[in-house]
Amino acid sequence: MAVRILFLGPLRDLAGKEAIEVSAPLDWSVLLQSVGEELAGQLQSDRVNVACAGRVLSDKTSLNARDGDEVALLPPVSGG
Amino acid sequence: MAVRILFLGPLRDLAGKEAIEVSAPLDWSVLLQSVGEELAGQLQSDRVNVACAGRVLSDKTSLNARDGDEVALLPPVSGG
Amino acid sequence: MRDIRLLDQAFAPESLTKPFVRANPGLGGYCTFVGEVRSEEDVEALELSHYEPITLPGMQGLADQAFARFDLMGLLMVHRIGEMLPGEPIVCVSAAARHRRDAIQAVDFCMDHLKSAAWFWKREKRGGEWSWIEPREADHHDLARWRK
Amino acid sequence: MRDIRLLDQAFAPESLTKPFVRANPGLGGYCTFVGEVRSEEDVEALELSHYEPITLPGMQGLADQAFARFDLMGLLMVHRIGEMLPGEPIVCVSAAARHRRDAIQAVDFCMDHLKSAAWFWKREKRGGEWSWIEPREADHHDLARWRK
Repeated sequence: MAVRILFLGPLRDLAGKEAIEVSAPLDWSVLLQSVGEELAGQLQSDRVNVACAGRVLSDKTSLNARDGDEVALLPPVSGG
Repeated sequence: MAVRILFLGPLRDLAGKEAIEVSAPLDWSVLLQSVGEELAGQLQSDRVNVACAGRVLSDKTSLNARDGDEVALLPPVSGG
Repeated sequence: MRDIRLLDQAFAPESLTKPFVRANPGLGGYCTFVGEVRSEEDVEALELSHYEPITLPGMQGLADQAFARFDLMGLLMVHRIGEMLPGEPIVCVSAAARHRRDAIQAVDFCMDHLKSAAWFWKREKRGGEWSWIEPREADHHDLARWRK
Repeated sequence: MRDIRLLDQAFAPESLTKPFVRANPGLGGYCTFVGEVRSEEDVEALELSHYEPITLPGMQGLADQAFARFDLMGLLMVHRIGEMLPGEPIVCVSAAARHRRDAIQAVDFCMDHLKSAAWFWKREKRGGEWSWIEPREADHHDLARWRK
Protein backbone atom coordinates (compact mmCIF):
# COMPACT_ATOMS: atom_id res chain seq x y z
CA MET A 1 0.00 0.00 0.00
CA ALA A 2 1.00 3.58 -0.50
CA VAL A 3 -0.49 7.07 -0.39
CA ARG A 4 -2.58 8.22 -3.32
CA ILE A 5 -2.38 11.93 -4.18
CA LEU A 6 -5.50 13.01 -6.01
CA PHE A 7 -5.74 16.18 -8.11
CA LEU A 8 -9.11 17.90 -8.32
CA GLY A 9 -10.63 20.48 -10.65
CA PRO A 10 -8.12 22.72 -12.43
CA LEU A 11 -5.22 21.13 -10.52
CA ARG A 12 -5.88 17.94 -12.47
CA ASP A 13 -5.22 19.79 -15.73
CA LEU A 14 -2.05 21.22 -14.24
CA ALA A 15 -0.88 17.79 -13.07
CA GLY A 16 -1.78 16.22 -16.40
CA LYS A 17 -3.11 13.22 -14.52
CA GLU A 18 -5.79 12.27 -12.03
CA ALA A 19 -3.57 10.92 -9.29
CA ILE A 20 -0.11 9.70 -8.36
CA GLU A 21 0.96 7.13 -5.83
CA VAL A 22 3.80 7.75 -3.46
CA SER A 23 5.15 5.71 -0.60
CA ALA A 24 3.94 6.31 2.94
CA PRO A 25 4.33 8.21 5.22
CA LEU A 26 3.68 11.51 3.46
CA ASP A 27 4.15 14.84 5.20
CA TRP A 28 3.86 18.40 3.87
CA SER A 29 7.44 18.74 2.64
CA VAL A 30 7.40 15.36 0.90
CA LEU A 31 4.05 16.31 -0.67
CA LEU A 32 5.57 19.50 -2.09
CA GLN A 33 8.48 17.52 -3.52
CA SER A 34 6.21 14.84 -4.98
CA VAL A 35 3.91 17.04 -7.07
CA GLY A 36 6.37 19.07 -9.14
CA GLU A 37 7.29 22.71 -8.96
CA GLU A 38 4.18 24.26 -10.46
CA LEU A 39 1.72 22.36 -8.28
CA ALA A 40 3.91 22.94 -5.22
CA GLY A 41 3.58 26.66 -5.90
CA GLN A 42 -0.21 26.37 -6.10
CA LEU A 43 -0.30 24.27 -2.95
CA GLN A 44 1.37 27.02 -0.98
CA SER A 45 -1.49 29.39 -1.77
CA ASP A 46 -4.06 29.88 0.99
CA ARG A 47 -6.77 29.20 -1.57
CA VAL A 48 -5.75 25.57 -2.07
CA ASN A 49 -6.86 23.09 0.58
CA VAL A 50 -5.70 19.58 1.35
CA ALA A 51 -7.87 16.71 2.48
CA CYS A 52 -6.44 13.57 4.00
CA ALA A 53 -8.50 10.41 4.47
CA GLY A 54 -11.74 12.28 3.76
CA ARG A 55 -11.12 15.28 6.04
CA VAL A 56 -10.10 18.76 5.01
CA LEU A 57 -7.07 19.77 7.07
CA SER A 58 -7.37 23.03 8.98
CA ASP A 59 -3.57 23.26 8.82
CA LYS A 60 -2.38 21.53 5.68
CA THR A 61 1.28 21.77 6.73
CA SER A 62 0.46 19.31 9.52
CA LEU A 63 -0.26 16.63 6.90
CA ASN A 64 0.72 13.15 8.01
CA ALA A 65 -0.68 10.58 5.59
CA ARG A 66 -0.23 6.88 6.24
CA ASP A 67 -0.36 3.75 4.17
CA GLY A 68 -3.66 3.57 2.31
CA ASP A 69 -4.66 7.20 2.85
CA GLU A 70 -5.89 9.32 0.00
CA VAL A 71 -4.58 12.88 -0.05
CA ALA A 72 -6.71 15.22 -2.17
CA LEU A 73 -5.54 18.61 -3.42
CA LEU A 74 -8.55 20.93 -3.47
CA PRO A 75 -8.37 24.09 -5.57
CA PRO A 76 -10.72 27.03 -4.84
CA VAL A 77 -14.34 26.10 -5.49
CA SER A 78 -16.12 27.83 -8.37
CA GLY A 79 -18.70 30.47 -7.60
CA GLY A 80 -20.33 30.10 -10.99
CA MET B 1 -77.36 58.93 -7.01
CA ALA B 2 -75.62 59.23 -3.66
CA VAL B 3 -72.39 58.25 -1.92
CA ARG B 4 -72.00 54.69 -0.72
CA ILE B 5 -69.98 54.20 2.46
CA LEU B 6 -68.52 50.69 2.56
CA PHE B 7 -67.26 49.03 5.75
CA LEU B 8 -64.42 46.53 5.41
CA GLY B 9 -63.01 43.78 7.61
CA PRO B 10 -63.64 44.24 11.33
CA LEU B 11 -65.30 47.63 10.73
CA ARG B 12 -68.14 45.78 9.03
CA ASP B 13 -68.84 43.87 12.25
CA LEU B 14 -68.74 47.15 14.15
CA ALA B 15 -71.14 48.81 11.71
CA GLY B 16 -73.43 45.79 11.73
CA LYS B 17 -73.91 46.24 7.99
CA GLU B 18 -71.93 46.17 4.79
CA ALA B 19 -72.63 49.70 3.60
CA ILE B 20 -74.79 52.75 4.01
CA GLU B 21 -75.86 55.34 1.47
CA VAL B 22 -75.70 59.04 2.21
CA SER B 23 -76.35 62.04 0.04
CA ALA B 24 -73.53 63.76 -1.84
CA PRO B 25 -71.30 65.62 -1.38
CA LEU B 26 -69.54 63.90 1.53
CA ASP B 27 -66.60 65.49 3.31
CA TRP B 28 -64.66 64.33 6.37
CA SER B 29 -66.90 65.93 9.00
CA VAL B 30 -70.08 64.65 7.38
CA LEU B 31 -68.50 61.19 7.15
CA LEU B 32 -67.77 61.22 10.91
CA GLN B 33 -71.39 62.23 11.62
CA SER B 34 -72.77 59.60 9.24
CA VAL B 35 -71.15 56.51 10.69
CA GLY B 36 -72.04 56.72 14.37
CA GLU B 37 -69.91 57.46 17.37
CA GLU B 38 -67.98 54.20 17.66
CA LEU B 39 -66.93 54.09 14.01
CA ALA B 40 -66.13 57.80 14.06
CA GLY B 41 -63.70 57.06 16.90
CA GLN B 42 -62.06 54.29 14.88
CA LEU B 43 -61.88 56.51 11.81
CA GLN B 44 -59.84 59.07 13.70
CA SER B 45 -57.11 56.50 14.35
CA ASP B 46 -54.06 56.70 12.07
CA ARG B 47 -54.40 52.99 11.44
CA VAL B 48 -57.71 53.33 9.59
CA ASN B 49 -57.53 54.47 5.97
CA VAL B 50 -60.19 55.84 3.66
CA ALA B 51 -60.47 55.14 -0.05
CA CYS B 52 -62.63 57.23 -2.31
CA ALA B 53 -63.50 56.16 -5.86
CA GLY B 54 -60.90 53.38 -5.79
CA ARG B 55 -58.01 55.46 -4.41
CA VAL B 56 -56.63 55.40 -0.89
CA LEU B 57 -56.46 58.99 0.36
CA SER B 58 -53.08 60.15 1.65
CA ASP B 59 -54.97 62.69 3.79
CA LYS B 60 -58.37 61.27 4.67
CA THR B 61 -59.57 64.58 6.15
CA SER B 62 -59.45 66.00 2.62
CA LEU B 63 -62.26 63.63 1.60
CA ASN B 64 -64.59 65.11 -0.96
CA ALA B 65 -66.88 62.42 -2.35
CA ARG B 66 -69.33 63.20 -5.11
CA ASP B 67 -72.47 61.63 -6.42
CA GLY B 68 -71.82 57.98 -7.32
CA ASP B 69 -68.52 57.67 -5.47
CA GLU B 70 -67.86 54.76 -3.18
CA VAL B 71 -66.09 55.63 0.07
CA ALA B 72 -64.44 52.61 1.70
CA LEU B 73 -63.31 52.52 5.32
CA LEU B 74 -60.18 50.38 5.51
CA PRO B 75 -59.11 49.00 8.89
CA PRO B 76 -55.51 47.88 9.49
CA VAL B 77 -54.59 44.90 7.31
CA SER B 78 -53.90 41.59 9.07
CA GLY B 79 -50.37 40.36 9.32
CA GLY B 80 -51.43 36.77 10.03
CA MET C 1 -43.37 37.89 -17.70
CA ARG C 2 -45.75 39.11 -15.05
CA ASP C 3 -48.70 37.18 -13.63
CA ILE C 4 -50.58 38.85 -10.76
CA ARG C 5 -53.88 37.32 -9.63
CA LEU C 6 -56.47 36.99 -6.92
CA LEU C 7 -58.04 33.53 -6.78
CA ASP C 8 -61.28 32.69 -5.01
CA GLN C 9 -60.82 28.93 -5.30
CA ALA C 10 -58.21 26.48 -3.98
CA PHE C 11 -55.19 26.16 -6.27
CA ALA C 12 -52.16 23.91 -6.77
CA PRO C 13 -49.04 26.13 -6.78
CA GLU C 14 -47.22 23.90 -9.32
CA SER C 15 -50.01 24.44 -11.82
CA LEU C 16 -49.04 28.14 -11.80
CA THR C 17 -45.28 27.97 -11.29
CA LYS C 18 -44.53 25.41 -14.01
CA PRO C 19 -45.94 27.52 -16.87
CA PHE C 20 -44.43 30.63 -15.25
CA VAL C 21 -40.93 29.15 -15.29
CA ARG C 22 -41.32 27.96 -18.87
CA ALA C 23 -42.38 31.50 -19.85
CA ASN C 24 -38.98 32.87 -18.75
CA PRO C 25 -36.43 31.06 -20.94
CA GLY C 26 -32.78 31.86 -20.29
CA LEU C 27 -33.25 32.44 -16.56
CA GLY C 28 -30.44 31.66 -14.12
CA GLY C 29 -32.76 30.66 -11.31
CA TYR C 30 -36.16 31.02 -9.77
CA CYS C 31 -37.36 31.26 -6.23
CA THR C 32 -40.86 30.38 -5.10
CA PHE C 33 -42.56 30.85 -1.77
CA VAL C 34 -45.86 29.19 -0.94
CA GLY C 35 -47.71 30.07 2.25
CA GLU C 36 -50.37 27.71 3.56
CA VAL C 37 -53.06 27.95 6.19
CA ARG C 38 -51.27 26.51 9.19
CA SER C 39 -52.98 23.61 10.88
CA GLU C 40 -53.25 24.80 14.44
CA GLU C 41 -55.34 23.18 17.09
CA ASP C 42 -58.95 24.18 16.74
CA VAL C 43 -58.56 26.48 13.72
CA GLU C 44 -61.34 25.33 11.41
CA ALA C 45 -61.07 27.87 8.62
CA LEU C 46 -59.48 31.13 7.55
CA GLU C 47 -61.23 33.83 5.55
CA LEU C 48 -59.51 36.55 3.59
CA SER C 49 -61.50 39.54 2.47
CA HIS C 50 -60.29 42.23 0.12
CA TYR C 51 -61.58 45.37 -1.58
CA GLU C 52 -61.71 44.85 -5.30
CA PRO C 53 -60.89 48.44 -6.43
CA ILE C 54 -57.60 48.61 -4.52
CA THR C 55 -56.37 45.11 -3.67
CA LEU C 56 -55.32 43.92 -7.13
CA PRO C 57 -54.03 47.36 -8.23
CA GLY C 58 -52.03 47.39 -4.98
CA MET C 59 -50.45 44.04 -5.91
CA GLN C 60 -49.63 45.39 -9.38
CA GLY C 61 -47.98 48.40 -7.73
CA LEU C 62 -45.98 46.04 -5.51
CA ALA C 63 -44.86 44.13 -8.61
CA ASP C 64 -43.75 47.45 -10.18
CA GLN C 65 -41.65 48.16 -7.09
CA ALA C 66 -40.10 44.67 -7.21
CA PHE C 67 -39.19 45.07 -10.90
CA ALA C 68 -37.69 48.51 -10.17
CA ARG C 69 -35.66 47.23 -7.24
CA PHE C 70 -34.39 43.85 -8.46
CA ASP C 71 -33.10 42.57 -11.79
CA LEU C 72 -36.04 40.29 -12.58
CA MET C 73 -37.13 38.44 -15.68
CA GLY C 74 -40.53 37.47 -14.35
CA LEU C 75 -42.76 37.69 -11.31
CA LEU C 76 -45.76 35.58 -10.35
CA MET C 77 -47.87 36.76 -7.42
CA VAL C 78 -51.05 34.90 -6.60
CA HIS C 79 -53.17 35.44 -3.51
CA ARG C 80 -56.24 33.58 -2.35
CA ILE C 81 -59.35 35.34 -1.16
CA GLY C 82 -62.44 33.81 0.44
CA GLU C 83 -62.66 30.92 2.87
CA MET C 84 -59.83 28.43 3.15
CA LEU C 85 -59.16 25.26 5.09
CA PRO C 86 -55.98 24.38 7.01
CA GLY C 87 -53.32 23.08 4.60
CA GLU C 88 -54.59 25.07 1.63
CA PRO C 89 -52.22 27.51 -0.09
CA ILE C 90 -52.94 31.20 0.66
CA VAL C 91 -50.19 32.82 -1.37
CA CYS C 92 -47.64 31.90 -4.01
CA VAL C 93 -44.89 34.26 -5.15
CA SER C 94 -42.30 33.19 -7.70
CA ALA C 95 -39.50 35.30 -9.17
CA ALA C 96 -37.30 34.39 -12.12
CA ALA C 97 -33.98 36.17 -12.60
CA ARG C 98 -30.56 35.87 -14.15
CA HIS C 99 -28.94 35.80 -10.70
CA ARG C 100 -30.11 33.95 -7.65
CA ARG C 101 -30.11 36.79 -5.12
CA ASP C 102 -32.45 38.95 -7.20
CA ALA C 103 -34.93 36.07 -7.32
CA ILE C 104 -34.66 35.27 -3.60
CA GLN C 105 -34.78 38.90 -2.47
CA ALA C 106 -37.73 39.74 -4.71
CA VAL C 107 -39.72 36.93 -3.09
CA ASP C 108 -38.72 38.11 0.39
CA PHE C 109 -39.67 41.70 -0.51
CA CYS C 110 -43.06 40.79 -2.02
CA MET C 111 -43.96 38.50 0.88
CA ASP C 112 -43.15 41.15 3.50
CA HIS C 113 -45.35 43.62 1.66
CA LEU C 114 -48.18 41.17 1.04
CA LYS C 115 -48.20 40.38 4.76
CA SER C 116 -48.23 43.94 6.08
CA ALA C 117 -49.04 46.37 3.33
CA ALA C 118 -51.52 44.64 1.04
CA TRP C 119 -55.25 45.19 1.36
CA PHE C 120 -56.38 41.93 2.89
CA TRP C 121 -58.28 41.33 6.09
CA LYS C 122 -58.10 37.96 7.75
CA ARG C 123 -60.30 36.23 10.23
CA GLU C 124 -60.21 32.73 11.56
CA LYS C 125 -62.83 30.35 12.83
CA ARG C 126 -62.24 28.48 16.07
CA GLY C 127 -64.97 26.52 17.78
CA GLY C 128 -67.49 27.83 15.29
CA GLU C 129 -66.67 31.49 16.10
CA TRP C 130 -65.01 33.90 13.68
CA SER C 131 -62.47 36.40 14.97
CA TRP C 132 -60.35 38.99 13.15
CA ILE C 133 -56.60 38.63 13.09
CA GLU C 134 -54.64 41.64 14.25
CA PRO C 135 -51.42 42.76 12.56
CA ARG C 136 -48.31 41.13 14.02
CA GLU C 137 -45.44 43.28 15.28
CA ALA C 138 -42.90 40.96 13.62
CA ASP C 139 -44.49 41.60 10.23
CA HIS C 140 -44.11 45.36 10.59
CA HIS C 141 -40.51 44.86 11.59
CA ASP C 142 -39.91 42.69 8.50
CA LEU C 143 -41.47 45.35 6.29
CA ALA C 144 -39.37 48.14 7.79
CA ARG C 145 -36.19 46.41 6.60
CA TRP C 146 -36.93 47.51 3.03
CA ARG C 147 -37.18 51.21 3.90
CA LYS C 148 -33.52 51.52 4.89
CA MET D 1 -37.50 15.90 7.14
CA ARG D 2 -34.08 16.16 5.56
CA ASP D 3 -33.21 15.12 2.03
CA ILE D 4 -29.65 15.89 0.89
CA ARG D 5 -28.45 14.42 -2.40
CA LEU D 6 -25.98 14.56 -5.25
CA LEU D 7 -27.49 13.56 -8.58
CA ASP D 8 -25.52 12.59 -11.66
CA GLN D 9 -28.52 12.71 -14.01
CA ALA D 10 -30.89 15.47 -15.08
CA PHE D 11 -33.82 15.93 -12.70
CA ALA D 12 -37.19 17.67 -12.56
CA PRO D 13 -37.29 19.83 -9.40
CA GLU D 14 -41.04 19.26 -8.87
CA SER D 15 -40.46 15.52 -8.67
CA LEU D 16 -38.39 16.21 -5.54
CA THR D 17 -40.20 19.19 -4.03
CA LYS D 18 -43.71 17.74 -4.18
CA PRO D 19 -42.95 14.72 -2.00
CA PHE D 20 -40.77 16.93 0.22
CA VAL D 21 -43.62 19.34 0.93
CA ARG D 22 -46.03 16.47 1.59
CA ALA D 23 -43.51 15.06 4.08
CA ASN D 24 -43.79 18.20 6.25
CA PRO D 25 -47.44 18.39 7.28
CA GLY D 26 -48.44 21.41 9.36
CA LEU D 27 -45.94 23.77 7.74
CA GLY D 28 -46.73 27.47 7.42
CA GLY D 29 -44.83 27.89 4.19
CA TYR D 30 -42.03 26.63 2.00
CA CYS D 31 -39.48 28.36 -0.14
CA THR D 32 -37.73 26.72 -3.07
CA PHE D 33 -34.85 27.94 -5.18
CA VAL D 34 -33.88 26.24 -8.43
CA GLY D 35 -30.71 27.25 -10.26
CA GLU D 36 -30.34 26.34 -13.92
CA VAL D 37 -27.46 26.35 -16.37
CA ARG D 38 -27.86 29.78 -17.96
CA SER D 39 -28.14 29.80 -21.72
CA GLU D 40 -25.40 32.20 -22.70
CA GLU D 41 -24.13 32.66 -26.19
CA ASP D 42 -21.75 29.87 -27.12
CA VAL D 43 -21.90 27.97 -23.81
CA GLU D 44 -22.40 24.38 -24.91
CA ALA D 45 -22.16 22.56 -21.60
CA LEU D 46 -21.27 22.88 -17.94
CA GLU D 47 -19.48 20.23 -15.91
CA LEU D 48 -19.45 20.00 -12.16
CA SER D 49 -16.91 17.81 -10.47
CA HIS D 50 -16.84 16.96 -6.79
CA TYR D 51 -14.86 14.84 -4.36
CA GLU D 52 -17.01 12.07 -3.00
CA PRO D 53 -15.51 11.82 0.52
CA ILE D 54 -16.12 15.48 1.39
CA THR D 55 -18.76 16.96 -0.93
CA LEU D 56 -21.86 15.20 0.40
CA PRO D 57 -20.69 15.29 4.06
CA GLY D 58 -20.07 19.02 3.51
CA MET D 59 -23.67 19.46 2.36
CA GLN D 60 -24.89 17.54 5.40
CA GLY D 61 -22.84 19.86 7.59
CA LEU D 62 -24.40 22.85 5.84
CA ALA D 63 -27.86 21.41 6.52
CA ASP D 64 -26.91 21.04 10.21
CA GLN D 65 -25.97 24.73 10.29
CA ALA D 66 -29.25 25.72 8.62
CA PHE D 67 -31.28 23.69 11.14
CA ALA D 68 -29.32 25.26 13.99
CA ARG D 69 -29.78 28.78 12.69
CA PHE D 70 -33.40 28.78 11.48
CA ASP D 71 -36.61 27.29 12.81
CA LEU D 72 -37.07 24.68 10.08
CA MET D 73 -39.35 21.70 9.70
CA GLY D 74 -37.60 20.30 6.66
CA LEU D 75 -34.77 20.92 4.24
CA LEU D 76 -34.20 19.53 0.76
CA MET D 77 -30.82 20.17 -0.87
CA VAL D 78 -30.07 18.56 -4.20
CA HIS D 79 -27.04 19.31 -6.34
CA ARG D 80 -26.17 18.00 -9.78
CA ILE D 81 -22.75 16.70 -10.64
CA GLY D 82 -21.41 15.71 -14.06
CA GLU D 83 -22.08 17.29 -17.42
CA MET D 84 -25.15 19.48 -17.94
CA LEU D 85 -26.73 21.33 -20.82
CA PRO D 86 -28.04 24.92 -20.79
CA GLY D 87 -31.50 25.04 -19.22
CA GLU D 88 -30.94 22.01 -16.99
CA PRO D 89 -31.33 22.42 -13.22
CA ILE D 90 -28.04 22.46 -11.29
CA VAL D 91 -29.33 22.92 -7.79
CA CYS D 92 -32.61 22.79 -5.88
CA VAL D 93 -32.97 23.88 -2.27
CA SER D 94 -36.32 23.85 -0.51
CA ALA D 95 -37.03 24.74 3.10
CA ALA D 96 -40.28 24.15 4.98
CA ALA D 97 -40.99 26.12 8.15
CA ARG D 98 -43.74 27.35 10.40
CA HIS D 99 -42.91 30.97 9.50
CA ARG D 100 -42.05 32.38 6.11
CA ARG D 101 -38.85 34.19 6.93
CA ASP D 102 -37.18 31.06 8.32
CA ALA D 103 -37.94 29.25 5.07
CA ILE D 104 -36.78 32.11 2.83
CA GLN D 105 -33.64 32.84 4.83
CA ALA D 106 -32.64 29.18 5.05
CA VAL D 107 -32.76 28.95 1.24
CA ASP D 108 -30.71 32.15 0.91
CA PHE D 109 -28.18 30.83 3.46
CA CYS D 110 -27.82 27.41 1.83
CA MET D 111 -27.49 28.86 -1.67
CA ASP D 112 -24.76 31.31 -0.62
CA HIS D 113 -22.83 28.46 0.96
CA LEU D 114 -23.37 26.04 -1.93
CA LYS D 115 -22.06 28.71 -4.29
CA SER D 116 -18.90 29.63 -2.39
CA ALA D 117 -18.16 27.11 0.27
CA ALA D 118 -19.24 23.72 -1.10
CA TRP D 119 -16.77 21.35 -2.73
CA PHE D 120 -17.67 21.67 -6.37
CA TRP D 121 -15.52 22.64 -9.30
CA LYS D 122 -17.14 23.98 -12.44
CA ARG D 123 -15.96 24.22 -15.97
CA GLU D 124 -17.77 25.25 -19.09
CA LYS D 125 -17.43 24.35 -22.73
CA ARG D 126 -17.41 27.09 -25.33
CA GLY D 127 -16.50 26.45 -28.94
CA GLY D 128 -15.53 22.90 -28.06
CA GLU D 129 -13.03 24.04 -25.40
CA TRP D 130 -13.40 23.46 -21.66
CA SER D 131 -12.34 26.14 -19.23
CA TRP D 132 -12.53 26.31 -15.44
CA ILE D 133 -14.77 28.88 -13.78
CA GLU D 134 -13.10 31.06 -11.18
CA PRO D 135 -14.84 32.07 -7.96
CA ARG D 136 -16.83 35.32 -8.27
CA GLU D 137 -16.21 38.20 -5.90
CA ALA D 138 -19.96 38.76 -5.50
CA ASP D 139 -20.38 35.21 -4.21
CA HIS D 140 -17.77 35.74 -1.49
CA HIS D 141 -19.48 38.95 -0.53
CA ASP D 142 -22.85 37.13 -0.30
CA LEU D 143 -21.31 34.47 1.90
CA ALA D 144 -19.69 36.99 4.23
CA ARG D 145 -23.14 38.37 5.17
CA TRP D 146 -23.77 35.29 7.32
CA ARG D 147 -20.63 35.73 9.40
CA LYS D 148 -21.82 38.96 11.01
